[in-house]
Amino acid sequence: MSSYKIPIGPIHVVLEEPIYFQLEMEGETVRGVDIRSGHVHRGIEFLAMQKNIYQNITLVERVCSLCSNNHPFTYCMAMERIGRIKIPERAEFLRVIADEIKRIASHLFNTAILAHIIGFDSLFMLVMELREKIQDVKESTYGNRMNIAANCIGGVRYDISSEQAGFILNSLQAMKKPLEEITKIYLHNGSVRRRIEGIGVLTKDKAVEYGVVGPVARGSGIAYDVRADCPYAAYNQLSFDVITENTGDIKARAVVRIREIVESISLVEQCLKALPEGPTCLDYMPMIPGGQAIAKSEAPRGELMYYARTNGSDIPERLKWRVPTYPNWEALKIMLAGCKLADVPVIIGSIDPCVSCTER
Amino acid sequence: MSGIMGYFYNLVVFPGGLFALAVGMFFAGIDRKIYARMQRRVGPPIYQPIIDLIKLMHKETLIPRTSNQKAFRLAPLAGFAGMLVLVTCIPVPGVFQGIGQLDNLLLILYILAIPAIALMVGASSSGSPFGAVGVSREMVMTIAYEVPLIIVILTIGIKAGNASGVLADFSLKSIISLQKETGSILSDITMVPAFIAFLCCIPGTLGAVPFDIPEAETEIAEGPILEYSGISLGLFKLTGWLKMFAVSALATVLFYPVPYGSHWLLSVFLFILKCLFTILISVTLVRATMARMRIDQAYKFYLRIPTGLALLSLVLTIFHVHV
Amino acid sequence: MRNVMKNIVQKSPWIYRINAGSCNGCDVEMATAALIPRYDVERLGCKYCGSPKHADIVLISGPVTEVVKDKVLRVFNEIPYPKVVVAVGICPISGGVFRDSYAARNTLDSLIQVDVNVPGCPPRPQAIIDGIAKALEIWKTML
Amino acid sequence: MSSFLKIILQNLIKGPSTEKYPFGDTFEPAGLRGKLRFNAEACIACGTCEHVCAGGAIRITEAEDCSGLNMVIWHNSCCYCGLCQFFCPTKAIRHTIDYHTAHKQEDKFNYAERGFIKTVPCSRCGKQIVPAAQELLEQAGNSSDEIKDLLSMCEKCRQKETVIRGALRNV
Amino acid sequence: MSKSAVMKGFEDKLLFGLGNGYTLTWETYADGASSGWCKLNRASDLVIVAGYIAELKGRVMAITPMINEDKDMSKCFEIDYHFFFEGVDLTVSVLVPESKGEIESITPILKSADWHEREMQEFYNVSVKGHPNPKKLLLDGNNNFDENTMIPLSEAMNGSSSTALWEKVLGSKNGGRM
Repeated sequence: MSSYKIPIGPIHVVLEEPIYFQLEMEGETVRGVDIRSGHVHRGIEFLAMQKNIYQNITLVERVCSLCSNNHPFTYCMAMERIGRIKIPERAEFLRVIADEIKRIASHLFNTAILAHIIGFDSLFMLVMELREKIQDVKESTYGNRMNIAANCIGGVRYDISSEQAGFILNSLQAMKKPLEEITKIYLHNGSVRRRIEGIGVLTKDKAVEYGVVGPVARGSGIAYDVRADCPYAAYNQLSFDVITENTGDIKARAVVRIREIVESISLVEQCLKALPEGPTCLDYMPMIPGGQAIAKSEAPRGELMYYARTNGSDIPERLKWRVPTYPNWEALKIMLAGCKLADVPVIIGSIDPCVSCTER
Repeated sequence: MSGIMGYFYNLVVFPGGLFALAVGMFFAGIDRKIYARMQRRVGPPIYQPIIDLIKLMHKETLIPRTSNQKAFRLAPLAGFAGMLVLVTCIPVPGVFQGIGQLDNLLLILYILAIPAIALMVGASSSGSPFGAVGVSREMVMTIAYEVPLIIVILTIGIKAGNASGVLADFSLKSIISLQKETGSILSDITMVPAFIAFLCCIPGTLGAVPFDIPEAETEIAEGPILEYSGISLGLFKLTGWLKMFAVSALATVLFYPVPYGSHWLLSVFLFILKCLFTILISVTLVRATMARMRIDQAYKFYLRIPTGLALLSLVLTIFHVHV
Repeated sequence: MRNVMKNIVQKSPWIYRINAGSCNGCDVEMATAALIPRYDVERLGCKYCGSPKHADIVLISGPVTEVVKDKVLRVFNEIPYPKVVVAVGICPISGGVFRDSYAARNTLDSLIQVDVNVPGCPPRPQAIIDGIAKALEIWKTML
Repeated sequence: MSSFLKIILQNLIKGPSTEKYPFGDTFEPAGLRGKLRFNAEACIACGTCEHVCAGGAIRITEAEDCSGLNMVIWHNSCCYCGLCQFFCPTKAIRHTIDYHTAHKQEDKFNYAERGFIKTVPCSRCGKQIVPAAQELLEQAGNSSDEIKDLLSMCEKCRQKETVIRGALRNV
Repeated sequence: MSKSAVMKGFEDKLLFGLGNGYTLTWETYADGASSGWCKLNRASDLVIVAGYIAELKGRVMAITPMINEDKDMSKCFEIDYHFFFEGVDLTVSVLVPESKGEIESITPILKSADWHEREMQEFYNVSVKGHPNPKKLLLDGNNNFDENTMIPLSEAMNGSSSTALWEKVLGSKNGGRM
């Protein structure tokens, strides 16, 4: 059979975002992959050096709207480290709540998209309907469905009243049963399993070699989670499990995500229970002295790292971040090798790629 | 009515042409509506296919520069014409007998392949790489579902032949008249596997999930019909709706043509009802509960389960008839 | 008769979305608005289509980055007339937070004719539905 | 397939969960960050909002006749992040829950919130100054006449006056 | 192994390998995280440090290039390598004179540096010697960009587009729509 080339993208229905793959095909089998990116390169790193530290809170939130909370969160953490600012304890908990709610939404979205890619629209809609619950929580607590704008340097910008806490708890409670149902479907439904089991395997060795992070790493049996390994905010006061699976295939990654949603729900519940009284942020506009710092957090897609350097003015000298998809991307080549054309979108979807994060 | 005028009437008004189109669109509308309801959506109105069609007629038709223009333009027409002939061949029990020798099952099976071939011709002339993948997939799919389909038809032919004293009788007329005497074929337990096999083939022929692999939206962006727009796309849609009617009508005629009403109107009503039932269980329900298969999986599936079931029926029938 | 036709036709807008370098926010919201049961634009006759050649209404999000610009234009030119363009989110409209970047030097309306703007970051699905409704009004006049 | 049949059946029985919108009501939480509203009365023209706005959606410019300041918030560049509202000392700028932002292209550049911050002459030297808003005084928790008096002056006159008052008190 | 032991062990290694060719400070934050800041006097020593990181099964988290000035106030690239091993962050910074604009690749030692080095090469025009796959990463095959994006444009930026748009907004008072 002669080989031929198939372009996927850059503007393609299956890809949420523009990215260009050139697949070298032999029949239905993929023989080679050429990834060309840069379509979402918006020069944000450059912009961050033009805008002041307050504007950057908003700017970095727009790096990617799916993990949008983690960017300002980590950025603020880096700035606070430079300024040696201790944020109020209530704010630490509120940050965790915002982060976990975002994580739930992001994981649900990826779970849904996986169903969409394998052509199971009813399941897609089932999961997306569930996601609407958490979207409503976001919208009523933070005011926006995607960019929740929870963080500021020195604390958080929102507060949770007891009614709101009740609403959040009720919504989360209502999610638990459907979530169980969905877990069962991904684990046992034959028609889903046929498309996700044993495909796109990334072994543990390869995962270590490529330095993958997040659910991709955890799906390959690496128990690395920034929240547990280098706790930040209020995570050291909360208890949760680091979910791992050992098979390293699409299913493993999907199951890791779904199980993490359950953990996240429990984290939010713990936070709301333990939420201390007090202010939510500093009562002045903080100035940041010159210095440099690194901050890390666990975004829905894995470890997110920020490096900031300031010079005492309110425009940062350098701001650099490394998003979780960045190391995961290269590992795609291992997963895609020798798979079928129909598996390509599923495998790409399974690493939960965030092109806009990667290309900035 | 008889002669040329009669044929013309059959082709354009009933049971082909307008009637088939109306019923096909109605089925498509119902299918979309029920599908939506299964997902807790309101869904489009039932008459949505008609609106879509009218809209497509108003749209500009773009023809890709790299395409083989003639083949690209003619392919949808050829598919539509083939389908039109096909629906004319299928009798409506109690109302329409079918035209002469044209009600032969084997002939129908041949014509059924025309839209698929037209689609392949159109897609491969479009010059798009997705089209090319779509074509190869469509080919595999056609081969896959034809196997059990042929066995099912053979089984029914043998059964009908037994009644009229020949080895196999593929005339739909005799199949209907057989069932009129002995009751629906489905009431014979040995034919249930064949029926299930036939139901499995329906989504394959119609290109519905889980067998919409040649047009997989999320993989190859609607593949073969990717480059079509405007009225050409409309023709493909029309062909699809006619096919929907034809396949379900075929299932009805083969497996449960009886009972039909005493009045022709009642007969038509019952007929449509049975067809609708076929579509609902074989297309709507299946596509709401399953994920798309991969082409190799679909191929294996067809060569295992429906073929196996059909063979089972065939063996049982031969055993029943000759031993 | 023509008016009747127009009224009929406007009930079948097929939607195609182009991501011109968006941060996912608007994109996800467009997908949400178009596909999920809660908003279900299919009840308005809308359908998401996979090929630009089938589209009537184009939703474009993202700040039209330099790399994606030519590709967006190419896909856009493949959409048959009549077509209506809806710019979703502030990025295609004014550049938004990315306005001064070297990688996003154009607003969408400097490249193609835009008909409806739906600012927001991202706009709610309801707002996107509003935008589609506005686009339909314009589409009707084009028929 | 079989496990999903149950869900499908449940869905059929429960009926559609689609909202009526755009023909009816929809979920509109109170905390929604919609279009910005500007209250010129409360504004003290400190410029913080303009400074923190990442989208560059806020411009405060001097009016041509020098009678005040023009405040323009362009919705088409606003990223609805809420930083201006968060940092505004008098809450003169705030989000409404109005999210109906769709508009036609003709209105693109008109689609803005405008306000006019009137300046008043300094009670001493007559230089145009932005008067202190009531909200600011309330926040400071002090609205004695003495302070109010000071607020009607420009920066320089205020300094002078304070020095004089201090001197008087010492006497 | 405890964090402090890891830090100590690494310091010993550095001292042994580089002698006095480096400075290293550790910083610990309120939440227990610790970062190391290391400056190398010679850019060529970086490969040695990368080797140590590889021995510790660490990885490259990011590489931050930036424009800076060296001791003689001449323009140079400061390249910060952010490593992560055994729960410790370490930033190793080297200076590369702008005139030279070249650095040894560490991708053969640490695979996770691959994309970062390519990106640096693309945006800052620092050529990476010995990179196994030195293709452009983000702006490949696109002629809307110049050779080295970050530098010339950051100097040439004047925000012209925003001014043009704003003139229209400010000019359209007649609409009266709020």
